[in-house]
Amino acid sequence: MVPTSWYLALSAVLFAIGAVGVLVRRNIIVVFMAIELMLNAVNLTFVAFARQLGTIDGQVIVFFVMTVAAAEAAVGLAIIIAAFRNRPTVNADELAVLRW
Amino acid sequence: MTGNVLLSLIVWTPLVGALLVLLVPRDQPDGARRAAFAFSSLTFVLSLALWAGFRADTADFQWIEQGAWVPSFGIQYILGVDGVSLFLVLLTTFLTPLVILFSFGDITTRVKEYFFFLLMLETGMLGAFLALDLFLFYVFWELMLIPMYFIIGVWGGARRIYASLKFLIYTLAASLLMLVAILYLVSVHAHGAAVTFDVRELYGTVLSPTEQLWLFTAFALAFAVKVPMFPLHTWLPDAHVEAPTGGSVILAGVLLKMGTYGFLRFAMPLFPDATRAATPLILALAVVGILYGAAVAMVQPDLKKLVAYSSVSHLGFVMLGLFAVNTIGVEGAIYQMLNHGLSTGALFLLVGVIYGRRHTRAIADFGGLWKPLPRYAAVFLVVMLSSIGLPGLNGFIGEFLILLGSFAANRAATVFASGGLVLGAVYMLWMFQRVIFGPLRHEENAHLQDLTGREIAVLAPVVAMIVVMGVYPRPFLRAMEPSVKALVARIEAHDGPATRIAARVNGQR
Amino acid sequence: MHGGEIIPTSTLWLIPALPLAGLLLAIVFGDRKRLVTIVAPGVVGIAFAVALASVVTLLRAPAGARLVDDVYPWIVAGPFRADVAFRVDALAAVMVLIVTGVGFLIHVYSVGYMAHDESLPRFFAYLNLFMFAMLLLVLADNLVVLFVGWEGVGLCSYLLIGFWYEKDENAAAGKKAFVVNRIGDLGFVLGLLLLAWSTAANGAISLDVAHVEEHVHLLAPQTATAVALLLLVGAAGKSAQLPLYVWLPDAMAGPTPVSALIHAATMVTAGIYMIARLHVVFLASPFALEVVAIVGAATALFAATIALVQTDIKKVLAYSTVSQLGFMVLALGVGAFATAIFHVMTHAFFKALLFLGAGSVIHGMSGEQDVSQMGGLREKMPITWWTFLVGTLAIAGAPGFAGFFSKDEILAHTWGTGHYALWAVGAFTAGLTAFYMFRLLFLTFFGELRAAPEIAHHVHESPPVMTVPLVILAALSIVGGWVGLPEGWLWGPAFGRFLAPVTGHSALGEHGAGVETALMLVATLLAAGGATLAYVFYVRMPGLPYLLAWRLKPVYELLVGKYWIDELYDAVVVRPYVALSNLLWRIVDQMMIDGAVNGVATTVLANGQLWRYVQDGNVQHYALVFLGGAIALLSYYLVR
Amino acid sequence: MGSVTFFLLATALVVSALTVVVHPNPVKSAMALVATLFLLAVEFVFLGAHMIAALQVIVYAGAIMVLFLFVIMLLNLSDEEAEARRRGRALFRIGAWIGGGVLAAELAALFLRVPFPAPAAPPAGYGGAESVATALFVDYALPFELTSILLLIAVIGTVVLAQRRAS
Repeated sequence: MVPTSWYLALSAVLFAIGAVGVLVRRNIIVVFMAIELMLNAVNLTFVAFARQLGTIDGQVIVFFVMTVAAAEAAVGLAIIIAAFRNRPTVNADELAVLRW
Repeated sequence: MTGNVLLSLIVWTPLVGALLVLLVPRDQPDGARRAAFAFSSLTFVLSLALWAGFRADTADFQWIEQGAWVPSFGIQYILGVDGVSLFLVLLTTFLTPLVILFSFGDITTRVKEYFFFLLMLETGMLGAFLALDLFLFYVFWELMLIPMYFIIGVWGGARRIYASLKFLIYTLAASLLMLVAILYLVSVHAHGAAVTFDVRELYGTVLSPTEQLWLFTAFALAFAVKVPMFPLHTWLPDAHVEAPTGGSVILAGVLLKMGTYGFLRFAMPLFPDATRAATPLILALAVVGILYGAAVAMVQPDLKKLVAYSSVSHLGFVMLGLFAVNTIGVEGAIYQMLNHGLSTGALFLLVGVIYGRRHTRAIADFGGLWKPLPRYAAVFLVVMLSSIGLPGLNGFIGEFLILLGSFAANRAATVFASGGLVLGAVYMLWMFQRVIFGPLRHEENAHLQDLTGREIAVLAPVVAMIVVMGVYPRPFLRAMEPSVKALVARIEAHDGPATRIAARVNGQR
Repeated sequence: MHGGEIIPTSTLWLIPALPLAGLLLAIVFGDRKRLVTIVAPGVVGIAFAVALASVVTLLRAPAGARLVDDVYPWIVAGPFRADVAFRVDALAAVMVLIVTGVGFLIHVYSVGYMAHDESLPRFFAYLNLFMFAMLLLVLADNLVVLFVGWEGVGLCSYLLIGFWYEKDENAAAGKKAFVVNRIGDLGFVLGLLLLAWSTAANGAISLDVAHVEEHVHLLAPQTATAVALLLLVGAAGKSAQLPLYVWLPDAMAGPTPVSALIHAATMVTAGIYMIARLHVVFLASPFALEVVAIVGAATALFAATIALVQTDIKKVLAYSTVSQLGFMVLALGVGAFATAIFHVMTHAFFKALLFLGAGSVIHGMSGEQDVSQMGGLREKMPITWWTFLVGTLAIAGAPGFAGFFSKDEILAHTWGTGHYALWAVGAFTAGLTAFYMFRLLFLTFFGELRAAPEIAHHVHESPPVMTVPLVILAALSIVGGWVGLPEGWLWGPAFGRFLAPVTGHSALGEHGAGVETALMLVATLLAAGGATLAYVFYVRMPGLPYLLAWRLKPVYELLVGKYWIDELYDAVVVRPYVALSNLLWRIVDQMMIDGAVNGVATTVLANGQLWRYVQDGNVQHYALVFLGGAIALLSYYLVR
Repeated sequence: MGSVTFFLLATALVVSALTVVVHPNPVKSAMALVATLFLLAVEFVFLGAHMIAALQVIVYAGAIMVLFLFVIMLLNLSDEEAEARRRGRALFRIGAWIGGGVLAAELAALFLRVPFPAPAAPPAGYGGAESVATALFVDYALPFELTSILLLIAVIGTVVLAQRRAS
């Protein structure tokens, strides 16, 4: 039996990889995918903890996270499309209109 | 304890009105105007009921409403009125409808937003006067800032952005210190007891002298900016000059009283030892403010600036009376707060009248207005005389009691302060001479319209109160006396000057 | 002195209330001139009648009694209490009769004098307001109420001096009067404060006249001196004494009836009345009394010298008023309080007469006030001439006339209390008074008319509504002094006996009647000398004054320039104050305080500009910072 | 599951995740993400979360990733990283990678420090459709309903954002 902490460590690594992706990639769609990766890393901890505690609650939370991820993906991609219409780029640097 | 809701009605009616005003369609500004006037008038009627039911024979808070608000932090919703706050509430509810009525013709852009902010401001002011929970007080205190910021910043004059920011930051910065002090005070009080922000219980907090001094300083800074005391006053002239007439009236009439009220209700009774320690400094600043304000007012070329600096001078008198810490001085100070609200409010209205006609506030642009505007001149005369404390009008009662009270506490300060009586007459009369007397210097002024019916409707109640309060101050003084005595007793130590004087007065000689 | 029977009454409030009602009617019916000209004098007449009735009641009561009307509690705060209460005792009785009586005559006169002025209703409104304030002042049973009247008359003076507001000088003169009065009032208020706290007793602080009189013994000697000197400052402001007299000559900018009523007969005597009312305080401080006497004598002499060379008919009378007020203050200073009030009364008669006569002259001369443009009006204005002559004789102290007895009494008391130097000053001033008054009389009514033909053509006697008051006042200027004859003459000093319960008997010393007669003779001779000199100068040898002025040029210019006191005040007080104010505003307020405030703002802003580079809008950069924060937090948990 | 299986799976997961992050071509990145999600589903199965594993494959790998691919195709994006790389972000990239490494190390260290006891054997039917459904529709009924609102808002938002404005 693999100890729960190993799963957690694995999720930590995946999470960090996702974070690095958010940081270094300029293609905003890839950034989104990195975010999905981070979400999934967290899901792994939930499921691992649920197993550790022998309860089902952690898995339910994963369900909710998936819902949120789906909604986020839909809205986020819609935003990308809308932005792309105005400025044909998905480069995060060039979409920096939020600065003052 | 919570059998009545009158105070809540008074506090929240304007806010309900504010929200309803927002619902009025944009193309019907008259509807917004009428709704705002109706709600503020309703508030005034309610506050009259409060006065009618007020018992003048007790120092306790009355009409108390108490309920939990944020129980986990001991924050409660406590409203209550005593002889100190009663008349300030009445002043607020009295002035607001008049300001709204005056603004009927004054404000033509974004009408409903203006009245929304004005009514919201009224709720904030009333709440601050009535709150007995320090946290609730702080919430209302900050709530007043926002509408005033917008009133100056949106409907103001050319430099309105500078003025409104200056106003906001000056007051906000100082009041944040007060928030910290409140939290500290509550945490000290909570040692070994339940956490509470109820000021009636906090009055009994035992603090070391050093703690008192720090906390008093924090409170005093917040209030001193509002008063405003020299040298924290420079936001006032800018704010007044840029604010629309209604904003100036409320600012001078009520908001400045927040500072002096805060001293009397919170800073002084919460930290009596520190109050006594700081008295010489405060008295000195008050006296400087009186003379300085009067001197600087004299050389102002702008009418509104002149009135603004005169406020610095007048509020100096109020501080003088408060820190006399005896019944006479404090009653005089409260009375003077009301007087200043009426007379300076009226002065701003009068400046607003000619500004509306000529779109200038420069004294040099007027002169000889008596001929085209006899009624205006007559009202101006009465208001000006009230402002310089002519006996028979309201201003005298306040100034006399303040001087009488402070004479016992600090003779030197009183003697210097009384110089303000002369200097006050100098700048007011000189201004009056240049604006109202003399030949008509500018052709444009020859055909100005005299006061309209609506303007008379606004000014007449103020002038009437100016006379009534000068001739028959008894109802006012009687109602505030027990509360003032209680507060003074709280501030005053057993060996303090007021007690010494009382002993001498009651003495056997 | 205090004590005595108190007769409660409830009619005294009517006396000030009547003019107040007149004021309200004048405001309401401002557009109906005729009604106003009936109502305004009418209410004052009724007030006179009510006052007379009250005085009759008082006379019937035993000596020392007083009528008291406690109307309502006014200011009650803590231990302090001041009621709106009125009293009529002997002192107030005299004053209230003077005020309402002379006031009524002047109201009637004004109906004629102001007939052609479009602002007549406003004039009568002010005049009624003045009567209200003045009556409040003299009837007050409480010093705070007295102060209401005190400032109220100052206000009316301000308004009436600036009545013709369209001229800048008038408005400025009004303001000057108010401000200088305020300086005096400041002293008065401080005096009252000190008095209030020093006489506090039995848990009560009160400024009731009776309370003060009862507890005046609580005053320590230095305190009494301080109170008395502060009150003297107040009196000096209101009664135009050195160094606060400067407003009164300027006050002549107002309509002439105003000069007669306010700046001669009534308001300016308020300071005298106040000192008399509070004489117990002054008696507690011999030093203060001495100061009072010196101020009075100095003012009398000082103003008389200026009056010698003035050419404006009203300015001469104004300086003469200042001088006469100095006499009254001198009387107060030597403790002859009743005598001072006696002179207040006679002065009210003859000075009102002189001013109204001057007004009649000005009216006839189409507004001309310069005596160098007048002359020879004897024939054209006979009633004015005769009455003016009576007034001049009265003020100069011609035997038998009103001024003779009162001035004589003052000088006698001055001598009698051992103030020989002050007596000399007073007697010399009496001579000067005769000189300048006769100079005025001769220049106005003798010789040839020097005015331009178109004015000369219009010169006419005034209508009866103006001349009747002149005649009545002339009669009073003759007989008014007979109530206070020297000791041993017929009924003797009846006036002093009447006032004695209030003001006390002033000691005339042990010189006896012989000395008084001798003093009287000296003063009369001096006055006669002055009059004769004036006759020589201005009728017999009209070139002589010019020669003298040329010979004594510096002295002459000093006098014409009124000792340059106004200029001195301007240079020492007014200008530095304005400059200081500007300095405070521009340097302290705008540069220092606002500079500091804006400096803080600028610092914050610069700081923000710096941090702005961090805030570059690149979300990934923010995210890296975020990551750094997360790492730091985790490190904390790891290390802990 | 033995340690060997775990490490093999873990290695595959890390490699595929790294591919998502570093591959310059977005389509390839997306495919790598699909692989990652599948591998995670396998982990879920090992952890007894059968239902969630199924959902992972259907919803994530099936629906969401298709959406991603669809958008990539729609916008016709090609490899543009090379161009971007030229603009001196090297320092930033190094920082980000170091930061990510430190974060992973710290988190892993924290987790590995905790001595979890061996979990008890799960009850029968643990992680099956029935147990998840019971939890979801009984204990978490209200949050579940709230998610529907969330999704509704997302749908509306998407429609509003993506529609072509009549200009």
